Amino acid sequence: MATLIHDRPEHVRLSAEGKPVTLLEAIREGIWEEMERDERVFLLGEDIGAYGGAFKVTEGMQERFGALRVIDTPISEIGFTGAAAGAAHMGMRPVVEMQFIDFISCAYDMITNYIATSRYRGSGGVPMVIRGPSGGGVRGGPFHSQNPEMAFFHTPGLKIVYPSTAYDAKGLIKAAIRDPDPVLFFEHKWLYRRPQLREVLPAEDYTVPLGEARTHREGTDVSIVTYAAMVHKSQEAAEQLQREDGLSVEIIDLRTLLPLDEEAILASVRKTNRLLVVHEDTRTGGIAGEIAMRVNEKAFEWLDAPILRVAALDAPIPYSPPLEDFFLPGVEDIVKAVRHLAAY
Amino acid sequence: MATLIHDRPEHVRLSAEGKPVTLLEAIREGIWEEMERDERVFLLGEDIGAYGGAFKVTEGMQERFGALRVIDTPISEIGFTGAAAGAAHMGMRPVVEMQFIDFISCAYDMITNYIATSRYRGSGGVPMVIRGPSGGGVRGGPFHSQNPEMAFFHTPGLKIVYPSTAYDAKGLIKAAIRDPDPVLFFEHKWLYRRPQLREVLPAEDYTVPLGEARTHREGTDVSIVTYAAMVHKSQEAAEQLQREDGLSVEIIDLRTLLPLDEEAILASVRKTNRLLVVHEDTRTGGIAGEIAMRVNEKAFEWLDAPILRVAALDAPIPYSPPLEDFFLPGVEDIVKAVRHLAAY
Amino acid sequence: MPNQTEAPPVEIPHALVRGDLLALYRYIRLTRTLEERLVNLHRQNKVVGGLFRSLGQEGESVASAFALRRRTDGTGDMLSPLIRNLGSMLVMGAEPVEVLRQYMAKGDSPARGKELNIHFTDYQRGFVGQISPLGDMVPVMTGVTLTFRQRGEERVGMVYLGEGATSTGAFHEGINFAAVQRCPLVVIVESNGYAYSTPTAKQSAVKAFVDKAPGYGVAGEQVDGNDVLAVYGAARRAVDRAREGGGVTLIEVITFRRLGHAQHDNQSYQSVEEIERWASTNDPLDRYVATLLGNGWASEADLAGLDTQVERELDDAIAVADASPLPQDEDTLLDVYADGPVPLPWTRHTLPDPARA
Amino acid sequence: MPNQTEAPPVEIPHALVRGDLLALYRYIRLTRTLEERLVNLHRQNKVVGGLFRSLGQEGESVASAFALRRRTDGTGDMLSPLIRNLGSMLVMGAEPVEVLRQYMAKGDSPARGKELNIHFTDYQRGFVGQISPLGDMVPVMTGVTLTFRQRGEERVGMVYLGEGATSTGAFHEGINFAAVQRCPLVVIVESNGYAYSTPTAKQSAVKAFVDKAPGYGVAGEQVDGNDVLAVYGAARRAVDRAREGGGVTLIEVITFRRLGHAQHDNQSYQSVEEIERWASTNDPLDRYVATLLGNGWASEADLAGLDTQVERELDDAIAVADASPLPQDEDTLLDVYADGPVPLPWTRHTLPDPARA
Ligand SMILES: Cc1ncc(C[n+]2csc(CCOP(=O)(O)OP(=O)(O)O)c2C)c(N)n1
Ligand SMILES: Cc1ncc(C[n+]2csc(CCOP(=O)(O)OP(=O)(O)O)c2C)c(N)n1
Ligand SMILES: [Mg+2]
Ligand SMILES: [Mg+2]
Repeated sequence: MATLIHDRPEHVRLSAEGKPVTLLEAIREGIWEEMERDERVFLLGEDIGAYGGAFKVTEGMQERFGALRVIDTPISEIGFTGAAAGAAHMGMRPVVEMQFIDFISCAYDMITNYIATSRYRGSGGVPMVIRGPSGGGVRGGPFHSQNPEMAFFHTPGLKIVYPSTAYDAKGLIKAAIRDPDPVLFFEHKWLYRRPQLREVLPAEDYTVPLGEARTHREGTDVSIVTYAAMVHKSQEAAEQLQREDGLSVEIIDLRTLLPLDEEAILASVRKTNRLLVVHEDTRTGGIAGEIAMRVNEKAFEWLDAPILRVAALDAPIPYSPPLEDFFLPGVEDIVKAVRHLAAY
Repeated sequence: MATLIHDRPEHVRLSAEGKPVTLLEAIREGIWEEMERDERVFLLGEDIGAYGGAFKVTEGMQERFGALRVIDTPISEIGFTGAAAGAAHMGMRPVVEMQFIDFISCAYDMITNYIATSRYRGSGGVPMVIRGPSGGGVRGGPFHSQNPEMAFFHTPGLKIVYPSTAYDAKGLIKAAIRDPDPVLFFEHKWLYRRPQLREVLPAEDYTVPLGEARTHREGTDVSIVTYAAMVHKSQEAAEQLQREDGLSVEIIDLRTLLPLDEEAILASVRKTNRLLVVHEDTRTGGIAGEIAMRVNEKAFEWLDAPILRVAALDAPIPYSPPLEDFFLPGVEDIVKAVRHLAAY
Repeated sequence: MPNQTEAPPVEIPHALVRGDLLALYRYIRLTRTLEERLVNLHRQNKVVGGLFRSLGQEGESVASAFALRRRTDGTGDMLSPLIRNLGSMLVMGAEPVEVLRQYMAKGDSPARGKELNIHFTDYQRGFVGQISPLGDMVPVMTGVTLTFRQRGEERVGMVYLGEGATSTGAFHEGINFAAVQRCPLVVIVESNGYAYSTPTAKQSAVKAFVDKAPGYGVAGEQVDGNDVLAVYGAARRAVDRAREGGGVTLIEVITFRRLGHAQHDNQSYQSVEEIERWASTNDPLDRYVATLLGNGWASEADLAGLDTQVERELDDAIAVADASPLPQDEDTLLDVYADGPVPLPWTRHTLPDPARA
Repeated sequence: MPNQTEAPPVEIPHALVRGDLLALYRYIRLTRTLEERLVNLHRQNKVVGGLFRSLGQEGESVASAFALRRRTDGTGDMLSPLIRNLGSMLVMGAEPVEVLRQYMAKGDSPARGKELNIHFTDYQRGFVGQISPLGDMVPVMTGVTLTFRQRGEERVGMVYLGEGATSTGAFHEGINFAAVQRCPLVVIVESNGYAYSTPTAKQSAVKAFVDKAPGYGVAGEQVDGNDVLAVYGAARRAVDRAREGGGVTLIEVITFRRLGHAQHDNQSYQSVEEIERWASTNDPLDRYVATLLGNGWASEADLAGLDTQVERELDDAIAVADASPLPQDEDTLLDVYADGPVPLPWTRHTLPDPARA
């Protein structure tokens, strides 16, 4: 990869210069580097050009790569998602931005019926990425706070990625862009600019493979399987539990939800014999169910306690701070659940 | 209910005259009776008028109830689903037909974002039904065979119904039309006209309450929780297992998927201590997961074996007979899984 | 501009009376001032989340809604606003205190803290709260007005959307279905130059959005959106047509969004001159004031009196809204279904023992 | 009609040559006869699932595709057909044996038994297989042609849809985006009187579907769909415009669906007279034959020779397709992802012991 670092504007050469980056900056660098590396990569979305996107992820890209590689679209989630698929058929590598991931619902048919099935139908793989800001905790109300993973988790043919750290976010967005199949890439907006998540990333090109979970924290008493913002709430809970109860909590960050890294989950369960799944998404029909099923199928004998979960309430995500705080799973919920499991 | 039976055309007074009906006829009668009972009930969909719908469910209705109560729509799933919501706001009770349930995906945003959240947002409940032919086994290929339940199972505010018998189908469609909240009503097309399912229904008005499972077959050794077409495959398996292995299999027909009748599932598990979930829908992210999670949360101590599942493969539903047959869960899969559980 | 002392009285157009003219003025002023007050509250961190302005568009918003039959008993016309139609909501009877409570995420706000800003509904007064996915309200209003037809009610619906939202499938499917059913629906397309940062030329290749009307077989009209009375006239014609069974009208309102998409938007994509030009020569309020005074339909004192009234009303409303309580935690569980609250997760109970229950 | 022995030769329009005229004839005949053969196979239960006919529409389907630049190496134009565009597929080089294998659900069919009828793709020959949800192919072809622009390739795309499918949001979003990006795309709207059972008047209030073109700022043309050469001319103009950078054209093709939506449809909603009238006075093949013979561009013997060729070709193709194998069970697991097959469920293994593994 013959990258000319000095050609890059300042805001996309932080890692190259050894400076720490936020999760948002990591994603921006990842996309930029892939645009440099592979001229087939191009971007589609609302206000991503001169404006740089609602969250400025694509800032500076149109200026650098031109209006045919960074395309401001009409307000047409079906239209530009479908167009990305068509371009992918022709050998391109489109990356689509949903201004808020909530609007991915408008393209639901195109994604699940057209894109996800293309390879199976004999129309070839559709290497494309659909990405956008997701998640709650920012007072965005019911349509700027959603976690849409389970709307797509059930669709064979798709991959789903949801990173929790800057390192993973960069490595995974790059891997997603290079992947031969369609990838949904969710970016938790509560993590985007969190100063606590800033980290110095490798100056060189790297990817993080899709489909592999990561042990965020080693532990021996109880396993927490989680992802995205809840990794950090789980970490907070784990520290409190260590401090107050002397409990050793292991945290598995799924990173990729589909395909699910079953082996990583099973390995942790076989070690701790107690499993808590934590997700920010609503409870009924959340990913905890699939995980519980897999563990039942393959590691039932290792369980010393029921599989439990901490998740958001079964409601639309409300706007007002007391309601949203009550709606979202909190550190206290995790602490309580782990204590219960440890004592079981 | 002052119904004038003799005013009805022959094909919708079968039950009133004590004749057996198919599942399709039961649904047709249910809708017809609700149209008679409540003038707020009206129908929207493609080709449902003079033509009577692709499967003839609404046959004769436009002639009887007029073109303002049985509306042929343009090919606009977003349009007519949204219009139904608007009409419901004004006090109507719309029943929307998807020509094939697969096309419900086009209205995904309208259903999950607008309709499901309306009550929560303070815009009032949206009493409406979205119904249509679903399910595989008829060589319909990837877009005329889907089971879309899990696309909506995760959306608080919706109810989901999926009947397996003529009695339930009629009672549930009537309950769904009367329900104050939006109900998705799936009609398995492989069951529509199955002669084996013909039954004589009560001549009088009756409903089957939403949210209540039904014990399809009593048993003591292993519980099968299932719904829709798989109820009948499970029954076949249960009979074989009784015959060949002397096993007593209990079958719980969920009937309503959302809200899930947790109590019925738990009661059966507490009785048999062994649980198999069978669904025609694809495996990963299927409803088995949620059921496993609920049982873990509330009846873990009663389990003598892992919770297992039999489901379709993780692929789009293929068209060619050998592929579709391999894709769908079969009686043999159920038999094998139950034997495994019984021997555990 | 004033001082035409003895000229013969100029006739008021569109069968409006002087009281209407002053009411229009008051609503426009109320809209603008309420938004300015919201900016202050936003600075004080009392507004929760984003803040959306309609500066420069208040005239069309107010004047179009003013053409509707307004009732408070659920028998009048119905309207569905978009984010920049605070003015239309006020015309339909939304109270400033309600808007303030919404923006401040209060528990006694119309949406009880569950939804934000002007996303709220009152079927009695005749407005349906929008959701964020653009275009969705068009099919919904198609259904509302379809029911007016089904019941033979002489009521009309009006739905707003930005020119950007005409690109959505929902708009297309909704207006087409309404056209086929000859629903009494007025669709107002607010052509304000931008969709967020996207200029109209990147949104559509159409010469004018009114050209979409023949493509649906509906009536179309284009109007200068910053001419209050012209907008009223166009809306009135469309509302009358709808009420008389003439079906759908698409009105393209030409206006300009002088502030950012939302409070955080720095408008880097607009030229300062363009904004300045619209502000100095084509502000709907300035133009309307000039019309009122120039035609002798109102005096400066009349307007000043209304301004003072508005300021006072808002002072009071802000005090009340500020004192309103936030919602209670467990309200989160209510109104998902009619049947009752959704379950509290076990980790919020005092005695968690779910698996041995 | 024939027998004009010594008249001066009539000039062939649109710069076509005699070989083209015969090729067009052959494709139309091949389409019609292949569909008739499929009906027989359907009666013999050799066709699996539904069967869709284009009787009366073969002319427009063939003639429009004929205007494209056809290659077999992936450098030509691209087309996305709908269910009634078997003719277009054949023009692009789809083989009857492929179509037959598809309809017979064979393992060596282009979609390997996973998808049905003419839902199949070949990027080398230049066609993209449709999916059932109507309208979706418009955005997809917008993307295909966007890439032609991105790469500076002088290639053109053509996408078909019925007048019914113009009601979909996907159509609207796709054509609008293509219009803004001036993609080299030709959109063919087949106005054939019905969408399944729904007459056009219940589908849209528009006077003519070509009136939608100005609403997107694109070129529009309406053409008699049963006049083969007129359709070719219109398509050719649009294709040339697209290739020269003139952007999108919407062509409305006026035709009629003389058979049911699919084989099971009894056409109760159409009048027998209407169908009869189109059949007897406005069949595209009859009209084309009359033109060929009348202008002396072909002799009856020419056409009979082609007919025989078609029959023979189809005899062979049917024999081959019939002998083709069905797919293998475990093919079900392939091609969900590039990474490899999806897992076999444990109940299909010989030794199931998942929980103690
Ligand atoms: C379906 C959908 N996609 C994207 C958005 C994000 N979004 C919010 S407002 C906006 C621009 C709206 O522009 P326009 O319709 O012209 O209205 P204006 O703000 O100019 O009044 C966008 C893209 C959305 N709300 N809904
Ligand atoms: C989104 C969607 N809704 C419904 C259908 C079911 N359907 C299949 S064909 C058809 C009618 C199509 O009519 P038209 O577009 O006019 O094409 P034609 O059959 O007349 O060529 C319908 C409603 C579908 N395929 N896709
Ligand atoms: Mg705008
Ligand atoms: Mg048609």
